[in-house]
Amino acid sequence: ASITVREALNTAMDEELARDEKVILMGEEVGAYDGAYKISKGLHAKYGDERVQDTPITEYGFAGIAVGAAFAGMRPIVEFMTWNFAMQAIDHIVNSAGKTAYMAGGTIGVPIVFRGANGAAAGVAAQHSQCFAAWYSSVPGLKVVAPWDATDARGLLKAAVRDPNPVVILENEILYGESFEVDDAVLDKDFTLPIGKADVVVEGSDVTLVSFGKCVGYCVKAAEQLAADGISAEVINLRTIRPLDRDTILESVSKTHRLVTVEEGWPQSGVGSEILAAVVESDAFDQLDAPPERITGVDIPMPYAKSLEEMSLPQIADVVDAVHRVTARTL
Amino acid sequence: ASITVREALNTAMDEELARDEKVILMGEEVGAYDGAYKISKGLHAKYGDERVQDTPITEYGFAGIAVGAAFAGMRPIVEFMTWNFAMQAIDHIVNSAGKTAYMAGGTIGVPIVFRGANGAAAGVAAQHSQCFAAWYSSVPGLKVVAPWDATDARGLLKAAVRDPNPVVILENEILYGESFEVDDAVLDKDFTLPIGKADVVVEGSDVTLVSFGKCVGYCVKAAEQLAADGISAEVINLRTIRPLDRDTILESVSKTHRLVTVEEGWPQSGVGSEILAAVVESDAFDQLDAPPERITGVDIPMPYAKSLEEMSLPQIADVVDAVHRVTARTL
Amino acid sequence: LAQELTFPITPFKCHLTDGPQVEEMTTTGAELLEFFKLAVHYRRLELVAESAYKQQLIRGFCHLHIGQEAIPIGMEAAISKADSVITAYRCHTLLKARGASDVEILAELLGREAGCSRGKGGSMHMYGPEFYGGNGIVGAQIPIGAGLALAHKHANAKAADDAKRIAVALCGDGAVPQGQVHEAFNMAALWKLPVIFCVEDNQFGMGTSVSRSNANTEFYTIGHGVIPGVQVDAMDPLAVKAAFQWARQATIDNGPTILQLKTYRYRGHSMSDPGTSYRTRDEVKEVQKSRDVIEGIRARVIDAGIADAAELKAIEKDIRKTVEAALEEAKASSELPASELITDIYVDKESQKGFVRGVSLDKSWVL
Amino acid sequence: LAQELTFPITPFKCHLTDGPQVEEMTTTGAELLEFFKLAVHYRRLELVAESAYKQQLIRGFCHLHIGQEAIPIGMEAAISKADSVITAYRCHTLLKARGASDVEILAELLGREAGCSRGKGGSMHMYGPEFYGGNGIVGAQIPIGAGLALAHKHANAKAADDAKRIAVALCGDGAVPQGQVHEAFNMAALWKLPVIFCVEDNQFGMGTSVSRSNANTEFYTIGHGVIPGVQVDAMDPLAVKAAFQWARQATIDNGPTILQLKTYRYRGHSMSDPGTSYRTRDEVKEVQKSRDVIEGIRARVIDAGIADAAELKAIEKDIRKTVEAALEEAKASSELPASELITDIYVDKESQKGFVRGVSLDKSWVL
Ligand SMILES: Cc1ncc(C[n+]2csc(CCOP(=O)(O)OP(=O)(O)O)c2C)c(N)n1
Ligand SMILES: Cc1ncc(C[n+]2csc(CCOP(=O)(O)OP(=O)(O)O)c2C)c(N)n1
Ligand SMILES: [Mg+2]
Ligand SMILES: [Mg+2]
Repeated sequence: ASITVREALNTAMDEELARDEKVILMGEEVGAYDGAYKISKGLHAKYGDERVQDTPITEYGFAGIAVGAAFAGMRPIVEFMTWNFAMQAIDHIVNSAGKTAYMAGGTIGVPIVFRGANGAAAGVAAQHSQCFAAWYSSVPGLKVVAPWDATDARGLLKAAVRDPNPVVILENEILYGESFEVDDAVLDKDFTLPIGKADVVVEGSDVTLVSFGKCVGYCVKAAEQLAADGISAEVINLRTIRPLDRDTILESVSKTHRLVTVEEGWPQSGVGSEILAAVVESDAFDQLDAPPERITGVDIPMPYAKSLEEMSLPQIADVVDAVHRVTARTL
Repeated sequence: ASITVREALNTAMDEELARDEKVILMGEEVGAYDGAYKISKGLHAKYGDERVQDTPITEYGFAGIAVGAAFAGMRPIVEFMTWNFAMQAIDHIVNSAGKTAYMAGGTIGVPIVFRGANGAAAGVAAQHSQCFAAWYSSVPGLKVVAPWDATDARGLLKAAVRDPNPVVILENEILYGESFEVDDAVLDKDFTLPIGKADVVVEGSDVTLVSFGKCVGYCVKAAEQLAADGISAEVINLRTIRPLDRDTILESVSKTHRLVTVEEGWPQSGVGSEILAAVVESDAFDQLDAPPERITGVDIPMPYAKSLEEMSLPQIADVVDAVHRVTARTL
Repeated sequence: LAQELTFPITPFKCHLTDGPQVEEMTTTGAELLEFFKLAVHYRRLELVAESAYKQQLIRGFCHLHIGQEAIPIGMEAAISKADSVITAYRCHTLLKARGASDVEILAELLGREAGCSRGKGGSMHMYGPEFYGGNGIVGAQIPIGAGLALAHKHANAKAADDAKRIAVALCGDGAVPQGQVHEAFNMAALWKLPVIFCVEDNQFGMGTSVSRSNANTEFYTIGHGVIPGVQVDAMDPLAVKAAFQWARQATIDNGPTILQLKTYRYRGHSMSDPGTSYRTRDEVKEVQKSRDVIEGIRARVIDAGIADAAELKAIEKDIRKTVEAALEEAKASSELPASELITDIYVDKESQKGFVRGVSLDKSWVL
Repeated sequence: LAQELTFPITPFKCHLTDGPQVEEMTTTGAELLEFFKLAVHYRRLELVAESAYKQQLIRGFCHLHIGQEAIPIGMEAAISKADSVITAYRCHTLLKARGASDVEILAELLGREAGCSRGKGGSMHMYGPEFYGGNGIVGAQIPIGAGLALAHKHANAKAADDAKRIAVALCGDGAVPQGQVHEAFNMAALWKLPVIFCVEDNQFGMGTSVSRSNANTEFYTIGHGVIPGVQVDAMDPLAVKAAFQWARQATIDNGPTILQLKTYRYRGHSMSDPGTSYRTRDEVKEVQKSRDVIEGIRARVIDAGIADAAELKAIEKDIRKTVEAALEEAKASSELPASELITDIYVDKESQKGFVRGVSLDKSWVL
């Protein structure tokens, strides 16, 4: 079957709401309006106010309320219209959700999911285009996932809802409408993906491309183009950014001897920084035949104008070029 | 002369308040109480309510108010009692202060300083012990500095107040009471340090230690111990984390061929990650004779108990051990 | 045109104040005609933006102010150009009212060099004369506005009475519950900041009606029991003017005031929202029929014999031409060159020097 | 002891409610004596913590509740153990009142295994039976408390009347202006959450007196014109009890209520604050002399002939021994082993498997 990421997220929430009455969905416009991006379409009609709760535009407050509900055993899914607005709520995500199990010596669990669109959409300028992957994935106590395709979206969201720990889901607005083929197994109401495991989307031998979310699609396309040039690229879809699947990355790099990371977020201390650092710090350092490269968003606030916006974000050609650079030389 | 970091910060603010009446200081307890950590001691008595403004415990609101005042040409210094509480205000720091010059096509400047204690103090547990260096330094539009000694504290704070852009100053509570020798020039009322330039605190030839804030002191001590073992360590005090002084780091690594970074913050996508990534991506990759290493805080929320807390944070011995590892091997 | 005219205005509701004690407003034919032109112009600007958006000349979010024109008109008739104004993303006509040109606004929407933010900000991030945005984070402009007032308070202390300045900070009904709005209320009250907090109460925040997001919808009473507030019929520019005249002085004398500006949004929240799922088409039509700003002034103008229907039509036609010409001019403005991608990260030349990382190390800049 | 006794209580001030319409409270000798024991115990616990701190057995921040004991006493006399409570960092006696042992609290302060958070949370992060912290971020516990109430509201819908539960969320006077507190007020009111918002109004937030941080210091009126509120003499446990009895029912019936609990902090804000720069020593002494909780009950007990001064002294001595013994027991509790450094990051065993990075890659764990 072929479903959109939107349908994947929608059915995942629908099934989890049906499965466990402790699951509730909260957020701005998630109810009567069916979601700003229609991810929760039909859920309010089906489950009512008690289970699908529209909130005022008060991210800090409702994130805190959701944490409290989770303390008391509910399993809230908090939708942020976009992650940009979650900066208002970041204290609760980090300090109340992420750190409580540890501070309480394990006596309190916080089974909560924070989800919403992350990173750049199109033409929405600087305040609405930030990628928060590196920030949240730096926080111990949180789990952080970033689905790319419909399989990821269903599997990771359902796993997140069932996880007894706080999970941050970084979605991508531009992917919501994109369709992906899915196996029948993916449509099973108990389908989940393991949080913490990366997925090798394309196997290859000459270079390792590591990415998450929308950029995985770029990597897959780049791999196709590179194949035409006789370069075999392995594409790793991280799926989870915390805990990071080091084994899969290190194994791949030990095989391909070359590494390029791809993300839309800012470069400094980004996800790519971590992957490069983790690789060169490990035994894989000796396996590298060329300096690894990061492909990232340009180090600027996002401009509005279309031409500038395009230049601000990595394109498939940037990935291809980087691979050409790292494969050009042999030690 | 010898002065404490507290005195350095205090005199820097005093002089800048005296120099320019557009400079104001705002924050919780900065006025009548002389500052929670007494950094603003005597300033309220000297400059009064209009210039040294106590605020309610509403970080988000007063950060926003300070940004507005900066839009209108004032030069506010915002003291956060600690940076942990600034998570409530992070949206204004990033979205209102950091991005406005760009969004406005350069028509609006935001001459503002956000400062306060960052990272772990002693025995204050998880919510009060987070290092925000990597987060803020990932944001284009901000400048981020982290003073170590009294010279840094005076020079960077005074430079920040005079900078027409938003500057984040990450101080360290444990350093406030520490005394450092300073040159006479440092006490000049117009002494500033250039934002964006790192300082080579110790010259060496066998390994490059890169650090900022309190850990610079550890590196200096480690270098002393290592010297006894015949290892010559170069210690770089970053001083500025954005914009990062790449040249100084890359030059040093090209000379020493070995790299260890040291910070108290969490490892994943930390400042060390960025430095490792920046080095291995560059030509310096070929100069490395051993895998570079990061020394960081342990990847956990900060525990309260003393024994655990100590294990959570890098110690001088960890730096020494890392240097021994990276210098043990020759390619 | 110099003729004096008096109109009754909808009574104000007041909290912790007697408010603007007026039941009618006296105006002149000239002012009324000017209001008509402004209302028509503000609306046309948005209609032109709307159609440019539909032609895909404008991208992303685009929030129109159509229906709410009485607010910039009445406000600007009462405050000084030296006062500072800040609002949310629904900012085009407020900026126009501050004095920006049509071209600056439309070129910004088109992402061109002639734009007020040189194409870098777009619909939500416009700046201009004593106009500080255009802010995309619901509520964030309210403390910033209080901060503008803090700066004015410092200067006012040494200024002559007629040189004193205030700030106006506007937000929507959906922004009122935002915590930082309340934090700003408290500090503004404590410090007696010269700021008018305005709620453009257009009944909805995206798809949520005001009473589903606010336990107390009488926003003029929301100031913590200490800030005086007035509720205003903000479909009538004369009422809005009276309210701001009173509020401006009150805020200079006593610190913050709140104005609840009752208005209505005709269009959807942004261009992707048809605006029909959470209200009926009839509701919109009813407001347009009975309370529309332009029609309200038109009737007054014609009734008073200041101009006739045909003259007003001619004015409308003229304005339409003006704005459409501005769109053409905006279209003719060039796109920013690639080199501009990395300017304005910092505001000064000195800070712009150095390394700026591109999508790869290879594509980075050293300036 | 079974003797019924009636005492006048300070009149409540009420907002949007008639409040607890009582001018006197009837109690028994037994209850009064119990209150005495509790007050003495709560205070002794803090005094022991204070001296342990001075001996450097306790580190970092340590916020004592001395002076404010009537609050946990009166509250627990009125609410159910099934109700949920959350407060800020000034949490020791509130947790004790919920049912934790002295050892659990003192061992936590000492960072030992027997601590309620196993030494990982310390003074500010204590948890226990239906007690959810201990939160170090001023104001953050208020929405969390509303969230506890949201969970209860779901369950209450299907529960018998006497099984309905509520949440109590306490904060200080300094926390009231926090934006998220107001966000929580609004949502709690909109959704009729069964939560009592309590302001422990001890006159200061660190060094700032209540009127320097709050434009409106009548906190019982701060609920946005929609939440009923009552001001309570919170130096009298009987008044506190009456207030919570009323509030508990009101909140089950109608949603949130606010209690302004007028109290006083005897010590500095935390251990490093002498607490004398922003108030006079005389001010503190005056409160201790005229309004002290323990002395107030002592006088009532003696006046009513329930016990004499010597008997009360004996009780105090006993309690002192008990708490000091608890401190010794806490000291005897072991420190957490190094292996515990990386447990509890996640709450389940499965998630605790895998790689945890240490200070270096070398020192990392693979579980
Ligand atoms: C903090 C934050 N949360 C959510 C949004 C998304 N959002 C943009 S506008 C809006 C509705 C605001 O309604 P209102 O304040 O009434 O203003 P109006 O659009 O009616 O002018 C929402 C939810 C945002 N921009 N910022
Ligand atoms: C968000 C935040 N800002 C600042 C602080 C530092 N701080 C801790 S307690 C306190 C004063 C709080 O006073 P109040 O709410 O009256 O409570 P009390 O200490 O009197 O019980 C401050 C400023 C903090 N912990 N959290
Ligand atoms: Mg609205
Ligand atoms: Mg207090």
